[in-house]
Amino acid sequence: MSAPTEGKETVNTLTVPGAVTSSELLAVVASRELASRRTVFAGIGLPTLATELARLTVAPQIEVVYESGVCGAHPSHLPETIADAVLISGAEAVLSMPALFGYVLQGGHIDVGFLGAAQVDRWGNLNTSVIGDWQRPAVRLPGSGGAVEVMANSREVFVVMRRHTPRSFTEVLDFCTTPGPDRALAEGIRPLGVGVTRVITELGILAREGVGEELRLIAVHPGVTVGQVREATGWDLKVADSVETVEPPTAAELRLLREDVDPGRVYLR
Amino acid sequence: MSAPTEGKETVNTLTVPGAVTSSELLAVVASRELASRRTVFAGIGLPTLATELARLTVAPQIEVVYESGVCGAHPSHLPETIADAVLISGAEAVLSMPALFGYVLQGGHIDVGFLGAAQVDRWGNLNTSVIGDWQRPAVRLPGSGGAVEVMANSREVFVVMRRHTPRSFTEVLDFCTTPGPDRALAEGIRPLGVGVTRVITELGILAREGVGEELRLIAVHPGVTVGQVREATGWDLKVADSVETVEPPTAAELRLLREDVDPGRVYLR
Amino acid sequence: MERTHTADGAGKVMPMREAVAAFVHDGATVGIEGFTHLIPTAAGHEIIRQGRRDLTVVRMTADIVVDQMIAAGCVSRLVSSFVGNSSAGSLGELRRRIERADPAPLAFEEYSHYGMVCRYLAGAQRLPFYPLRSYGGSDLPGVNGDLRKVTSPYPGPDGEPEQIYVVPPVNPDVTIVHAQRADRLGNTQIWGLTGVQAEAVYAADKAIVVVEEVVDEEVVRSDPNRTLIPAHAVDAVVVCPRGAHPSFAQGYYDRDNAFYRAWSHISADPERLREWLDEWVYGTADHAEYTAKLGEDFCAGLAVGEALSEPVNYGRRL
Amino acid sequence: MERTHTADGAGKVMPMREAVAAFVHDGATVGIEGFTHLIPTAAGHEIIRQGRRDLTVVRMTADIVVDQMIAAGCVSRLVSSFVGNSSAGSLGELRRRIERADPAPLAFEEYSHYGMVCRYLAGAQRLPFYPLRSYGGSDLPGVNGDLRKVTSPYPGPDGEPEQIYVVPPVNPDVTIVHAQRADRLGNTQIWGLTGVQAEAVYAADKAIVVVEEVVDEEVVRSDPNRTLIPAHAVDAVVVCPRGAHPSFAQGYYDRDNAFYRAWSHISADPERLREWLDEWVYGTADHAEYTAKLGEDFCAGLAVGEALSEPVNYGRRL
Repeated sequence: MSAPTEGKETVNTLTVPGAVTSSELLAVVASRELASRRTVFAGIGLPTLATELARLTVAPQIEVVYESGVCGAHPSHLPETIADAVLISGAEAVLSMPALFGYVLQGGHIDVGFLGAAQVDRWGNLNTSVIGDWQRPAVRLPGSGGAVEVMANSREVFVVMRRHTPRSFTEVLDFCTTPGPDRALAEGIRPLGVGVTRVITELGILAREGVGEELRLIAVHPGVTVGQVREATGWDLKVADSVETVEPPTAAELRLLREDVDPGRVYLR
Repeated sequence: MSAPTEGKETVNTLTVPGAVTSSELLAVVASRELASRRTVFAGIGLPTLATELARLTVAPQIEVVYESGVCGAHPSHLPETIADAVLISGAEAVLSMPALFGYVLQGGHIDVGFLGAAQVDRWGNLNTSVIGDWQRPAVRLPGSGGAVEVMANSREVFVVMRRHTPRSFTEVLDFCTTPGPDRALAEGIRPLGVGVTRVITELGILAREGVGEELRLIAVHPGVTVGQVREATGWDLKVADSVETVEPPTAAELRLLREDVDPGRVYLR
Repeated sequence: MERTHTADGAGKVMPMREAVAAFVHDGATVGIEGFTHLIPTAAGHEIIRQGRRDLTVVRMTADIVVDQMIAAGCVSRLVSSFVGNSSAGSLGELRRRIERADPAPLAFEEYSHYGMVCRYLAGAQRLPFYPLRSYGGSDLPGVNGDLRKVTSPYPGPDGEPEQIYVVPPVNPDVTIVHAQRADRLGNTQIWGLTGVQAEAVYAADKAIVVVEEVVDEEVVRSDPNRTLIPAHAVDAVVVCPRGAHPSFAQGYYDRDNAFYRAWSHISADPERLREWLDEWVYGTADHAEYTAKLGEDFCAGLAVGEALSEPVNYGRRL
Repeated sequence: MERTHTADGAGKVMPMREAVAAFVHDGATVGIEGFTHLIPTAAGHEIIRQGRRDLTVVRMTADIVVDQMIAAGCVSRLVSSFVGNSSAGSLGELRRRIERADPAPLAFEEYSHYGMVCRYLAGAQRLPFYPLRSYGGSDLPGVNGDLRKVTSPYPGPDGEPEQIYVVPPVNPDVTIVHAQRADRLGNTQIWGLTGVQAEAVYAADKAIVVVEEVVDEEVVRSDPNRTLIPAHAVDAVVVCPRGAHPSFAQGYYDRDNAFYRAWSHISADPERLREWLDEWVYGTADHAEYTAKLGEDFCAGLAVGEALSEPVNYGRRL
């Protein structure tokens, strides 16, 4: 129950063959970014798909830690929540929340944290609290969950955003629930990691290497132009010197995702 | 492993029939003081004897919490340490040290803490660190163990001292390991309880009702005079208006202690 | 914290009605914990039936049962770090209250998950505050004045004084948790996700433990490490099978995911929400009736199979 | 903290000799925990055999194995809250060092038990300090400058600013604990007294877990709540039956109380202590030889009977 990453499903007709859903696309792209990572703090939904696929492809050694307290899950079925009973039975360890948040997360054991958000800004700061004014919001969103802690204590953070619109990629957040390290440092607080390093969207991939840097467009999905991405972004988006084109999901990746990771199409829908 | 209460055994020929050892005498007197108490934080040795005897006599509801993490022990044999395996098997709960010290003790769940000491002063402050100078002591004693925490967080503290001498009942402690509330308050720190309320010795019972009060002699063992106790005390000991004579262990108390509590004479020796 | 002891030191088992009447008072601060797992729904429903008012509810994940308690008019203040219907949608009543004060405002204190955990940790340990490496640069301290900073008395990694955020303790008047089992004395065993239940209980003045079953003391005592909440911290043990529905009890029954999805629709319409409360809470005398109304077939659909832990040897002196 | 991962992500099982050589370096800060129960004696003996020097030993109850390591010249600094031979007497070498700097001084940082627990808690949680309600009025802050005070940013019970003592984190270069069992990945299960082992491991850069036995992953995974130290926090798993002697391993063997009593006499005489080390540590190649030297009959005398935990059901989706 970190900030939710789920939204309404729409087939991304812009960029890939109609047979590939945007869930599949985002999961595949995110999974590739997990190569060489060890410990991942994952919410449910796309992060689950991405980490499970990564385990079968580029990162067999990966350990997923769930906010609920589960380390080293071996689920018999694809979990429907981060606290699903199938994550607990057969897990390597189940920790209390003080241990999970205090020792594992704040203790510095997480390489990559996955987060979603309603709004992200150019520094990778996130809003999951409200649209509008906090005191009397137009939309009350769920709030932080553990997102504040995931951002402050993971070495780096991947954000998955289905919708890439000027409203969600915004110049000024309506509310900063989860600050990146630049905002923390401005207040004299030293975070462990570098904050958001990847934002994976339906249009492409934004990247940011560390403190003091803005998100830059580094890749687009096939058929998407740099101009389209800049148009869909609410600030003057920086663009890498050479923007790559994301390699579409391979047949092997799609087969693993559909047949091994989520045969019941819980998230692939 | 709170400050140790054990010393060399000597039959207290002064005060009771030769058949009653000083261990028995102290255990019986301490057990009577536990009437109506609920939770006791006990070290091993005399406190174990006293609490077990109290459970069989004046305080059937008593729960003993051991520094090692055990709550609600039901030992098959008399434990030889506060961490004895027989305290764990069949216990109601075994907690980690952070939970035991943080939630149970500092959380305020202990009515009576038992402590021993090498030195005690008139306010019930205790020394279990050194005889002599801390930097280069004549005798290096074990130190606090959990005694600092037992004093700061129990509602009241009972001290059991086998030896009642001017060296152990001293005007000025060589070192204050474990301060009572008067010293804490002088530093602006507010403890939970009132500190030492009873000091039970081979000569009698000293009592102290609360903050700002000195220990006063309230009872002597049969055959002991007030003068003897004042002589054996390193400060000008206050004496209650009417000093009672401790009722010697009854036949029933002695039988329970010898036959039910410590039939192997682990502590009664 | 003073605890309730029965006259004979014997048992603390009592009916839900009695436990709520005895320990949950109008105006009280009520901790309700269980992180997705073991949510004490049945206790929340009894609070609704008894018409409690003006409660401050403290709960990390304010979910369906909190939405129901708000809708029933029990809650005037909420302290929480996640106000959503899991990943299944929204809490309709909560959103109406916060977004439009409809039909009445709801005071809301917003935290992050670990901020809430640390408030319970401070409460359980009788600390004046608890430090955590969160909130630097967040807008949360701007809307929550209880998020404050302390300067460490030790030099930071760069040799400079280091600042860190702290949260204050929370000490609920009563904490309610659900567990798989306890003995009649209150020694409570939980497995699977254990969340922040022990801390929430130790932080509170009084504690109600709702259990799937009361077991012999010998069962509890065969595995003392499984006792997360010892008897001295418990005031009432309430036996209430399936009392966590629609959440789950590891090894007893599974989560009712369909109801989570349904709640987003039910709660979106105040009328429909009211009808649901009338039918399922006010219309049932207790959780046994609620369960009977769910039906045996429905419950059978949430049944789980067996996956037993391997026993460990605690040993016996020979 | 960076952790060691084997190249294939497979196993971390290695011999004691290799684990100590890899992770315990001259000059290192070494956390050694186990509160009466599960004291990693065999690891201490291997440190002596390998002749480590200038170690800072962090240990709540500095007992026999610490006295032995000091006598062997491994230790220059001790951080502890109880420096005694349980309730069985004194640590001769430690006392000679502190009382008379004989044959060399020993730097000593004195804490109380909870002060040590809080140092590990701060270390495990990467906190700059940890608050505790101890030390007010004590002489300990006068001899230990790391006991400092912080003013709470919330008003105290009397409305005035409230002061509280804090301790700094401890982050050992390596922590060594003993446990009943682990799987080859390092998932470690402990029952009975669990002490501060998990916190001491999480506080450290590297961790060695010495176990009575390595078990199949299926055994560990049948009871994930029993895993107090997950694989991600462990760098080496050393299989060493009876490695906690003379302390005990719940369900495996009982405490050798006679040896505790004997140590007060052995350690009182430097010559006798040296002979003991020569015979039992330098004179044995490893703990298997030490155990063989104890003899089967002796070990049989410490055997324990069976008291199995009742299994619990974790459930299985149908």
